Amino acid sequence: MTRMFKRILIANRGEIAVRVIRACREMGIESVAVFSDADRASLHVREADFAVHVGPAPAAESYLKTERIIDAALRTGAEAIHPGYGFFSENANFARAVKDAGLTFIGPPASAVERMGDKVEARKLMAAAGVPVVPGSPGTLESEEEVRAVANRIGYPIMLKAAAGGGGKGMRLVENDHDLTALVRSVASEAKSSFGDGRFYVEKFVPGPRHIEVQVFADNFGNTVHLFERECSLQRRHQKVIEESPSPFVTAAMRQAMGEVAVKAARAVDYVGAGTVEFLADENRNFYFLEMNTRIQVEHPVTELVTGIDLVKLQIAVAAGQPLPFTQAELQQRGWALECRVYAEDPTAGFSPAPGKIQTMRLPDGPGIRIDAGVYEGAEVPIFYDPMICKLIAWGRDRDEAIARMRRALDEFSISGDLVTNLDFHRWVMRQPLFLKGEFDTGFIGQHYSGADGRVEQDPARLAAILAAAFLVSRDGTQARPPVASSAPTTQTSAWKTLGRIDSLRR
Amino acid sequence: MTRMFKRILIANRGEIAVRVIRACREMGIESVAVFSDADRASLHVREADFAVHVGPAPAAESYLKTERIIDAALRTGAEAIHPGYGFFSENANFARAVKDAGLTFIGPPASAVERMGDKVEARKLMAAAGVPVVPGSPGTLESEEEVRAVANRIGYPIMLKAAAGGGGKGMRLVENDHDLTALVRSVASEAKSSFGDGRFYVEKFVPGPRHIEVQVFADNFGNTVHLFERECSLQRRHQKVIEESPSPFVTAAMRQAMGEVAVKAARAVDYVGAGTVEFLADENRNFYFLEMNTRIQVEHPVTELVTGIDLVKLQIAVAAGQPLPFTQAELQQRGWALECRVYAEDPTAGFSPAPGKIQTMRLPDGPGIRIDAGVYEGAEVPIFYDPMICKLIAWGRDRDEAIARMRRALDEFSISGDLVTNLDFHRWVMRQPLFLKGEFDTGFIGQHYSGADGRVEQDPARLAAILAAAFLVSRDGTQARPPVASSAPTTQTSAWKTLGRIDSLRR
Amino acid sequence: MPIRYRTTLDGIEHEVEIEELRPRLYRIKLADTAHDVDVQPVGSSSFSVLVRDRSFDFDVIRNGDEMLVVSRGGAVRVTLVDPRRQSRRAGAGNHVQLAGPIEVKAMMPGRIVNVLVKEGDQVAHQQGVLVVEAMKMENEIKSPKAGRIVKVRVAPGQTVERGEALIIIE
Amino acid sequence: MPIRYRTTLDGIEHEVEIEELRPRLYRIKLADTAHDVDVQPVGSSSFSVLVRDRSFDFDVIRNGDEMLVVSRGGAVRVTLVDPRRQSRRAGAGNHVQLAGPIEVKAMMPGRIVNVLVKEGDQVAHQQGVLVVEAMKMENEIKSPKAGRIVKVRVAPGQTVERGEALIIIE
Repeated sequence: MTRMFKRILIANRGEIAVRVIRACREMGIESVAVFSDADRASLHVREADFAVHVGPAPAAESYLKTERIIDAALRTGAEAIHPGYGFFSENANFARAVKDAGLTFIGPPASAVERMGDKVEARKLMAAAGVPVVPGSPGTLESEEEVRAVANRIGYPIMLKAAAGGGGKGMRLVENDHDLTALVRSVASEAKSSFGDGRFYVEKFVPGPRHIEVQVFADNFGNTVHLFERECSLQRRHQKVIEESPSPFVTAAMRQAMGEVAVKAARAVDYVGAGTVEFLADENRNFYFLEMNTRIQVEHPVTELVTGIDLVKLQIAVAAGQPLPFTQAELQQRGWALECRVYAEDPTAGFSPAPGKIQTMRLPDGPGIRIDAGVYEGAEVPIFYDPMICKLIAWGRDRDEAIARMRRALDEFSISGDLVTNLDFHRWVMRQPLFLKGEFDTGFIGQHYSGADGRVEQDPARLAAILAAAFLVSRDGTQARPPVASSAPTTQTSAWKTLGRIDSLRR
Repeated sequence: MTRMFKRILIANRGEIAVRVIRACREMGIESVAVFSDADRASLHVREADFAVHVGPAPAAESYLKTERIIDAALRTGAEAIHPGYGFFSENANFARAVKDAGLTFIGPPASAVERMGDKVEARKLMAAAGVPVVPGSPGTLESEEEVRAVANRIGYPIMLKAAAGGGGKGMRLVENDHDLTALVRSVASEAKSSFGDGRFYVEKFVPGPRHIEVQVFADNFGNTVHLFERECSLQRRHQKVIEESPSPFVTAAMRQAMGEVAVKAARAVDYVGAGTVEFLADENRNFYFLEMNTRIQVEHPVTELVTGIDLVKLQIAVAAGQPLPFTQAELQQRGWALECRVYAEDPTAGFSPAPGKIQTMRLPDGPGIRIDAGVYEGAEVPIFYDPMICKLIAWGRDRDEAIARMRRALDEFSISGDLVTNLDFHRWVMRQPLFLKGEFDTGFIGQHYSGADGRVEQDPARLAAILAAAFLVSRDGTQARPPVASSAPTTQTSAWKTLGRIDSLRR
Repeated sequence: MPIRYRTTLDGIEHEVEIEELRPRLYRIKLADTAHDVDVQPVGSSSFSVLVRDRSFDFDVIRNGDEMLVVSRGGAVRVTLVDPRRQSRRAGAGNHVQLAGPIEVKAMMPGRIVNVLVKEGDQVAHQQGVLVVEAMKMENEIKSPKAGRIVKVRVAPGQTVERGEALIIIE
Repeated sequence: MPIRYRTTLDGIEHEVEIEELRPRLYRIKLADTAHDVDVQPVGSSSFSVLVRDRSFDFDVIRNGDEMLVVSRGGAVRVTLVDPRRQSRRAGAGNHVQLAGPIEVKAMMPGRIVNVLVKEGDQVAHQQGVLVVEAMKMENEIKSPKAGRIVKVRVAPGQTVERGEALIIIE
């Protein structure tokens, strides 16, 4: 039996920091939180056994200060650092600095992070390892002519992608030769200005693609397994917002093929720990390597619910030198799980962030419902970071039951205060016939969501609503509040947002 | 496909009413709550689609008024009535009245309720069906001489049990012939005064028994299955307080044998719906039929978590005439689940009820945690009913993980106000070496729990505690509060209780 | 004694008469039909409401006379105006707050990516005026009213703090 | 300016000196050692407290000078007395409220199952005096102090309401 860590520092914040703290507590390991000025009262600080201040609110001056994070670990006697997702999670330099300080980085080796971090190199490497990649340029391109040559070979439409891009940035769709000149110039300049790396490459455009990923796990003894797929096609602003496992699109044969390919991809970079191999799938169920995320994903709970494996505890165990406690054959999917990411954002205003203070919050619970939250009632969703409130996860014996439970849980979920949430958006998705049939691709939200609620009230509800309003008026007096002008809206705010904000002002 | 109900009335309150409402909502069925004067603001009223007032606070004048419950169902157009547990759940007359009103009773046929309701008849019936029963009298006894004859046949110690008893009442342990006369007289008189039925019977006393039960389910088409066992030996005041599934005591062979016997028991009374066959097991893993509960049990969630089956939704589906959607062979146990019943009661004062208003409540969540609650922050736990606050349920891949998660969740759980909870008691159990080893019987709590907390604070925690106290004093002023005398404690109250109560007075 | 309100429900006006029969029980008359309604507060701005056996659970978010009433079924916008008060506020319509010069302020810290207007420009209601990057996302800021740009206080590349005035529209 | 308190921590007395260095940062001296402590309110009676990098999350339940401070690790009982105030309250010890006649009251509605004492009996502290059945459970009610039973107001079989005086002990 290997020695387990006594204390772990979590170089992150929000729900993932709380998630890792919980894993530590269940393993009898003490947790060290770090926090910026904006996070003194945050849930991860409250829940951790230790907490160290690491700087001002902007992440670049606190959560992304390598030396401060490592100093905090050394000072509190932490033996290992868990990076969560985002921040330092895919930063090879940080992983090396942690190792150089005599600590354990809970993640893959720096070399694997690095090799998967460069998208063009990763493409080459995967193609060489026999992993299917989207047809395109073998490496980066420099000139319009090179691009045109590739385009003529693979055919339009094509995608121009910045080598250092990601999250939907640094990408251009080129429909035909006519647009090529302008778009090459545009992507090259954006790549340079946004990422400081002007390189780009070309891939054939896959129409109506599904985004499907495979969870992999490897230990230090050469065991590499996959924990099946996650369906992540529901995206807004090129960011995932609802995930599920299994995918309603994946057949048993496709599942096995994707799993084998994902394991191959991980082995090709001598991977250790939790990782995710992302694929694009076309309508014919061809799938192509997109990228590998060398960290725990936001959407890991859906895999946990269908496999029964606690991925975060397993990350810690593997980092401490333990072998995987199961073989591929012992893993199985049971039932169906869905995750809704609940954000402080305004779906009726292009999903723009709308953080603020949570005045009241009633979380759902009961059968099949899990919540991974990073906030509490009375907490502030800070404006400086990703405005996630919590992840709402539902499990069912089959997809229909999982959706029914999610719908039920969303209806129970109430939150109010100086912020807007995307709960109504999730309620809308859970009632869409195409979603219920499992027929959607990455363009679904853009094509079908208009921001309108669409639900109609029954008559007694209207009466009751008037009464609730009248009760409030008669209890609190009929004084009119100050007009709205003093906080003139700067974007097209929803009524929710405006009212929420103003409501909070008078408390 | 059979026709599903459009609307169901739930003839209950608290967490089980909320649990049934959730099942209805997930099935697209409207729910009708009933409430007494004490429950107007209760969670089940808030969560239901309809709510009907049925009388004053005492259950006998509201929840137990057959005609009012049935009137409420007819008036709101409910087609079926779910009785929950307690109240009308094992009342054959109520089941008949429901049927006579043209409604469906979501539970077994009245005849099965009746045959299992009489303990002596049930014993006879089970013995005849080949179900092992504790050695004892074949039927009820009348005189001391009859008792002595049985005792001489089966040997001391013996248990005298009132035929109509239950929940630990109407039972006497007779260690030897010398005590027989007095104890026969005592149990006969208690049986008469408490249950209005002076009959009693004799069973051999099983020392250090385990209380293990098997969940069964049957449909209207002759399919009867079991969903494995629950371990319910942890009891205080002869009432279960912590349950788990599987049982750490049960071997695969014993599990199969118990399951088969339980199915046999259910078939013997032509059972339909969800039921539980309770067994006593001795240290040699002999098991004996104790009784059959002809309803859903409080502890049903542990079975749901290990089998993946939603028992309440299945009750509704079977009552609507659907067949069981699985066979015995398709059922399997996965992982381990534990349930802690969180009560408003004072463990340091003999677990006496200590209901009151919940001022603040922070519920745990995260991986493997489920909460079935009947209250919300700001709600009152009424003094008139069972003072359960919620059920905290943890799932893990194995027993160790389930316990670790339960311990973690208990540590996250905070509740304060004008009530006392048994959270500290659960925290204590989850750290007991014998419990961790699975070595306990129904006498465990009585033998090992002293009411002392036993946890020691570290030094920095003491400093921090002083500071938190000082902060509160400096913020709220140093005015001493009125002395305690005006609410003189009537039982040996814990500090928690006293402080909690007084604290609430000044708000 | 019943109180009369002029109520607007999802944009449609009604006369409503509300009478407290006894604590928490109200009689409400709407379009000549009376209903008895049981209102139970269950939190600072939460109410359990029973009407004809139907149970509703509402969070009410109030902005003066206007209220957003949120329930499981969705949200209803309700305006309640006491006619005796209304005369005093005559002319104070919904858009009064948008008359006169308005400062468009930053709702969160960010970086100005693009300024789409210049001083002197006429802009329409909801026309885009600025692009701000915040939290890795670009947000187009739209004009809250039709008017003329009288001042542009920011330039592309500049970082701004929450609440900072960006543009003034007259 | 530091404030001195006499503090009792789980029954042991200490002198403690507390100084606010700046909002939410306190210096605390206990047994001649000083510690800087960061206190952040996170709810009406909840606090996040950092001491030497350790993080604690407390709910504080206050009863005058006495506080029950509850955290993940367990509960600590803290008494804080300002010595300048203490002289005024001299003699007001912990048990003052139990002097004189005390009414033992019903904590919940129930039925009297048994009365274990009669008028004139001497009872010890914590001696059982009554058995009450409430919510299907029998509860033995114990004497809150040593004394003499001056009045028994109930008899077996009688039902009682919450708050009803059952017995008076002198």
